[in-house]
Amino acid sequence: MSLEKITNPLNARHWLGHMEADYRYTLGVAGERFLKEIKENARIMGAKCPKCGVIFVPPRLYCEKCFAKLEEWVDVGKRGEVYTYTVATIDVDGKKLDKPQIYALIKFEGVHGGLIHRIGETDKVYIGMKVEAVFKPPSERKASINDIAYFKPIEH
Amino acid sequence: MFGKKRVAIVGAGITLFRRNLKETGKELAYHAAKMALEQAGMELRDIQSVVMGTAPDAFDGVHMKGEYLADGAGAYHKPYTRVFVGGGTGVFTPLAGWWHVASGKFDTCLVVCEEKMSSCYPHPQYAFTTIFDPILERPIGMNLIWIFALEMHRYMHKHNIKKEDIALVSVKNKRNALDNPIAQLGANITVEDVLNSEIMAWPVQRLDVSPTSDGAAAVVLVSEDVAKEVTDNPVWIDGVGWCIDSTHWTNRDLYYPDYVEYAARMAYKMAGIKNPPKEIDVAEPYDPFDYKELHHMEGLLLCRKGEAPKLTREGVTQRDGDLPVCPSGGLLGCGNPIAAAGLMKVCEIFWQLRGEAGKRQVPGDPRTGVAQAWGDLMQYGSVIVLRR
Amino acid sequence: MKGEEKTLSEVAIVGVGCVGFRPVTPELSYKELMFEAAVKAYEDAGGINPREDIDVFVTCAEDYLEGFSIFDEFVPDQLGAALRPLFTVSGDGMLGLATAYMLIKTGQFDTVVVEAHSKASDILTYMDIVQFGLDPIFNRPLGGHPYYIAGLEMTRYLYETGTTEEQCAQVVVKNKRNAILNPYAAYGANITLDQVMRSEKLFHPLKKLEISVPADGCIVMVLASEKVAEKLTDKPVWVKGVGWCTETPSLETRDWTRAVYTRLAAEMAYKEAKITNPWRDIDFAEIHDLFAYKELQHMEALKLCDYGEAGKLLEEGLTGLDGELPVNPSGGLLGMGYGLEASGLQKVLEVVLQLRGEAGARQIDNAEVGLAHTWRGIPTATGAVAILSNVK
Amino acid sequence: MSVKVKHFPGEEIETKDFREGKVLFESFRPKARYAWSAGIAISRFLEELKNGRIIASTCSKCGRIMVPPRIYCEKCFKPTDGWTYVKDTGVINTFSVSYIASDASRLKEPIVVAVIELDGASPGMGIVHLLGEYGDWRQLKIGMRVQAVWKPPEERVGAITDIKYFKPVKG
Repeated sequence: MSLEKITNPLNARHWLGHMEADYRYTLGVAGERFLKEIKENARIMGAKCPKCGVIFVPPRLYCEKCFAKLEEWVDVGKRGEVYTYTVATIDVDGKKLDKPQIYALIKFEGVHGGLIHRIGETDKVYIGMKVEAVFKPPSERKASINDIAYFKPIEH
Repeated sequence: MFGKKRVAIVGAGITLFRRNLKETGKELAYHAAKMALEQAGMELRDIQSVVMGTAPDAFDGVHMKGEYLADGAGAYHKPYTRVFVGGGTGVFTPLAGWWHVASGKFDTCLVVCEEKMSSCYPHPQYAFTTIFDPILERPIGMNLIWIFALEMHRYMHKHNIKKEDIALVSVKNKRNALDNPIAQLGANITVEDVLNSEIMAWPVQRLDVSPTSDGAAAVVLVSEDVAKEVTDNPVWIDGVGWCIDSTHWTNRDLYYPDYVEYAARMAYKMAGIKNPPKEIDVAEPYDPFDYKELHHMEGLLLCRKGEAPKLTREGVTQRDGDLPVCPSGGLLGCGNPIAAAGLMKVCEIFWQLRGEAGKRQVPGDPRTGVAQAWGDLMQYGSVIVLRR
Repeated sequence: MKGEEKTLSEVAIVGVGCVGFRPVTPELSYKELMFEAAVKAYEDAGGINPREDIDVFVTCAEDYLEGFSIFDEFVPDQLGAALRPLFTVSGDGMLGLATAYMLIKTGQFDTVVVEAHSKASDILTYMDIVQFGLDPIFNRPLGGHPYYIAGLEMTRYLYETGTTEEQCAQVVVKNKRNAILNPYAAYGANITLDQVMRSEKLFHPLKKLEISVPADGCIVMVLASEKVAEKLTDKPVWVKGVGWCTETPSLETRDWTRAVYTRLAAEMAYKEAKITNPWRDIDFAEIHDLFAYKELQHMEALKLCDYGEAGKLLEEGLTGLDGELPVNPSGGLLGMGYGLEASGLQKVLEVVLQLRGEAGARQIDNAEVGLAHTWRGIPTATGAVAILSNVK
Repeated sequence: MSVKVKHFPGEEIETKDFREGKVLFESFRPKARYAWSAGIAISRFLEELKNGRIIASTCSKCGRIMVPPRIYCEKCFKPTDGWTYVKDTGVINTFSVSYIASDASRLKEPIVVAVIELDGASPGMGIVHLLGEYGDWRQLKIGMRVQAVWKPPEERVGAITDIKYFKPVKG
């Protein structure tokens, strides 16, 4: 334990700084193919493990369970189901959002995994709700997960 | 015996080292890990534990990047730990793998190192500005090259070493790298090329320095029992050592890396090595800058203080010399994806001791090799001794 | 694993030192905070001199939580580790403890120090940093406060297990009250269920008062082999088993109900500690409660009860301070404050103090076996478990 | 690298591929801001810089006078038990002449950075700072004497940059 302490709070200095830089992430071998399909064809693809048989969404280069290389890609459709959801009322800075934001994990039939995304065009959400991807117009797509604007409920 | 289990390396894998690779960090880790498993004749399900080594999060641009990389490293549903000692990480990570197995807690451990430096844009150099003290050092604009230049200058001053002698390291390693299929910068260059290259921070010039890179490497570690089952040709981890010096690098004489010597002594003691120059057949000291190879040869007690330039001049450290140093081509020739580059050195010793290094094979049937990495603020030494 | 083989040495915790936990610590730098905790730990371990008596030092830290690249550079001096074998585990303090345990088990080392701290008050943009931990291609571009991930998990957990929002809120009431009795706790309070239930739903169904608030502090521990431990202390706390596990970093493919990382870590630790019936064999547990529902979810993953049962046990008072199996007698992270990478050692600290009979007003009678559990928080699925006992 | 391996994975890309759209990417800039507590030793050090003085801490066990100051002696693992001012003069322990900025871009005029061992501190106790007023950098030598050039008192804020740089002096 030190022999001396700061006893006047005005003498306790602090120093401001940051660790900020610009980053440019390659989408990777699997990510690029996946997001290109969304950008160019508005298609959501999965990758099938030749050993485990499961279809991964998002697709990946390898099976995380057995390390097989995944080479067979399949279209999983743009319709899925809400597996779980939440309604956020604050943003990352802790400020109240003008309008609460619904997030959900959307699962696709026969698929391992799914997509985490926003839910739009509704205030209501529940587990098991059927939803469909709403893509941005082709001209606005950039091969990003945000090329899907959100998922919206499908009317029965 | 539960403790002091002997630990073997039975497989190694590596990706290309390049300025920019298309793969994500996870994908790079996967390629290296998968290759290491294939070389070991093992599958992911045979692996009981995983250790990751990767340098600052500020390169890949992901906070807690060990967690992010876990699936690529094969850690799905497994005990997984990331260790991090700056530039020393690549050689340190198999040391962490060693205690996973030597403790008796696991029979197998997959050791993976990854670096994707190109994510930091426009230049990975920027990530290095935050390795310095934020109050006393960052405000004067410290950058990474400066601290190497300060050390190099002190080393040259203390032993009256000429830049010509130091440049020979760059010439040797870049030439060795011509025989290395993963290498980024293999080349036939001359001492004059080094001396005429652009001044970065005198005495450091462009060709004194290794480049930034993307890449990954991996090794599979197993206990003696498992080693007997999977291979006739295991390479044993017989010595491990590591040491960190004080944070206050401006209070130390940078001319000599005490921390490397301490780490080396720890590893040699465990391996029963009494006379390193005689007993070690091949060495891979850390060479992110040409003078660093010399500095580290001295710290590894492969020669006396200030003597490494002479050995280099005399050709002792050439691939066919008495003590081949960096036959891989080192970081100067292969590239420097930090943690992966350190583990590349361990892979190289593994291949050299198994006689699998092809065109890079050092003559004389080497039996004992040492790899070493350096890190932090002129502060960290990690050392591994391997034996056939 | 070779659990059945003869062990070379048991491993004990022989010294602990803690500074904090406080909401802010403006009068100390992170180095000075670490120094104070280290001095306490070395004194507690029989007055050892770290310059000579310690074989290895392990620190646990993540760069962006410190504001440095390569934080390892800045740790040796204040621990007495300059020019000594030290390294950083980029992870929770309990992974450091597991590492120390393995180091001693190799037979090469007799004394190992583990350090973890939080200087959370140095960070001005903590949530942005948590967000920076998300997958940069598939998750981070969606933006938003990253704790929405906890909201997603809580929804599914309640749905599958039938656990109620009230039961989750009850965790807060219990833990904050326990914390009043803990001098190391920053956020003890007497609070009602109604107050928790009425606090703002930030990430439906997760409420503001159900989220642990970061705090500053540092914990240093000294571990030793059997032969050294018995020389240094007459109150060794033995590490009977450790386990740790990463489920998967992928948010999309992980299990959203069962905290699989905790279940697998617990299975490893239980096997080593020869625990077959956790509820019966364990006297009390310190469980990671960054969010209130996580205490319940983790209890189930630790096999202290069946899935969906934890909420009921809590309601019946069985996990209270005087219950059958007290959970988070320290006050948990909800009461102590979230010590970031130190949170695992916060848990271990309480188990050590309880097993030594030094837990003051919150002392549990006749405690012999305690469980410490940790999780690395959002967005990870990595956890660890340690089983400790005052009986060798 | 092993002769047993014929193919080494990795798809090389060029920097221009990003511009030309041949490789797709996601961009991000994190918000990572800090207010580090300077603590007991460095708060005092900064305050004294504002006064135009350099303060060191001392350890009565090993007798070292340490700068930058700290509240513990890392050699003895004891709390430091005294303070003393050291001089703003010293000798160059090592230096470098840098043509690169921290973002790796090229500078027209070089910056000279040095480790300076301060008079009055224990041998080898240096701080890192810039050099100025040195004329031709080729004339600089390790072992040269230097002195701090301070900002005017009204411009000092209690920062290491309250010293503008060190300049060579006769000695």
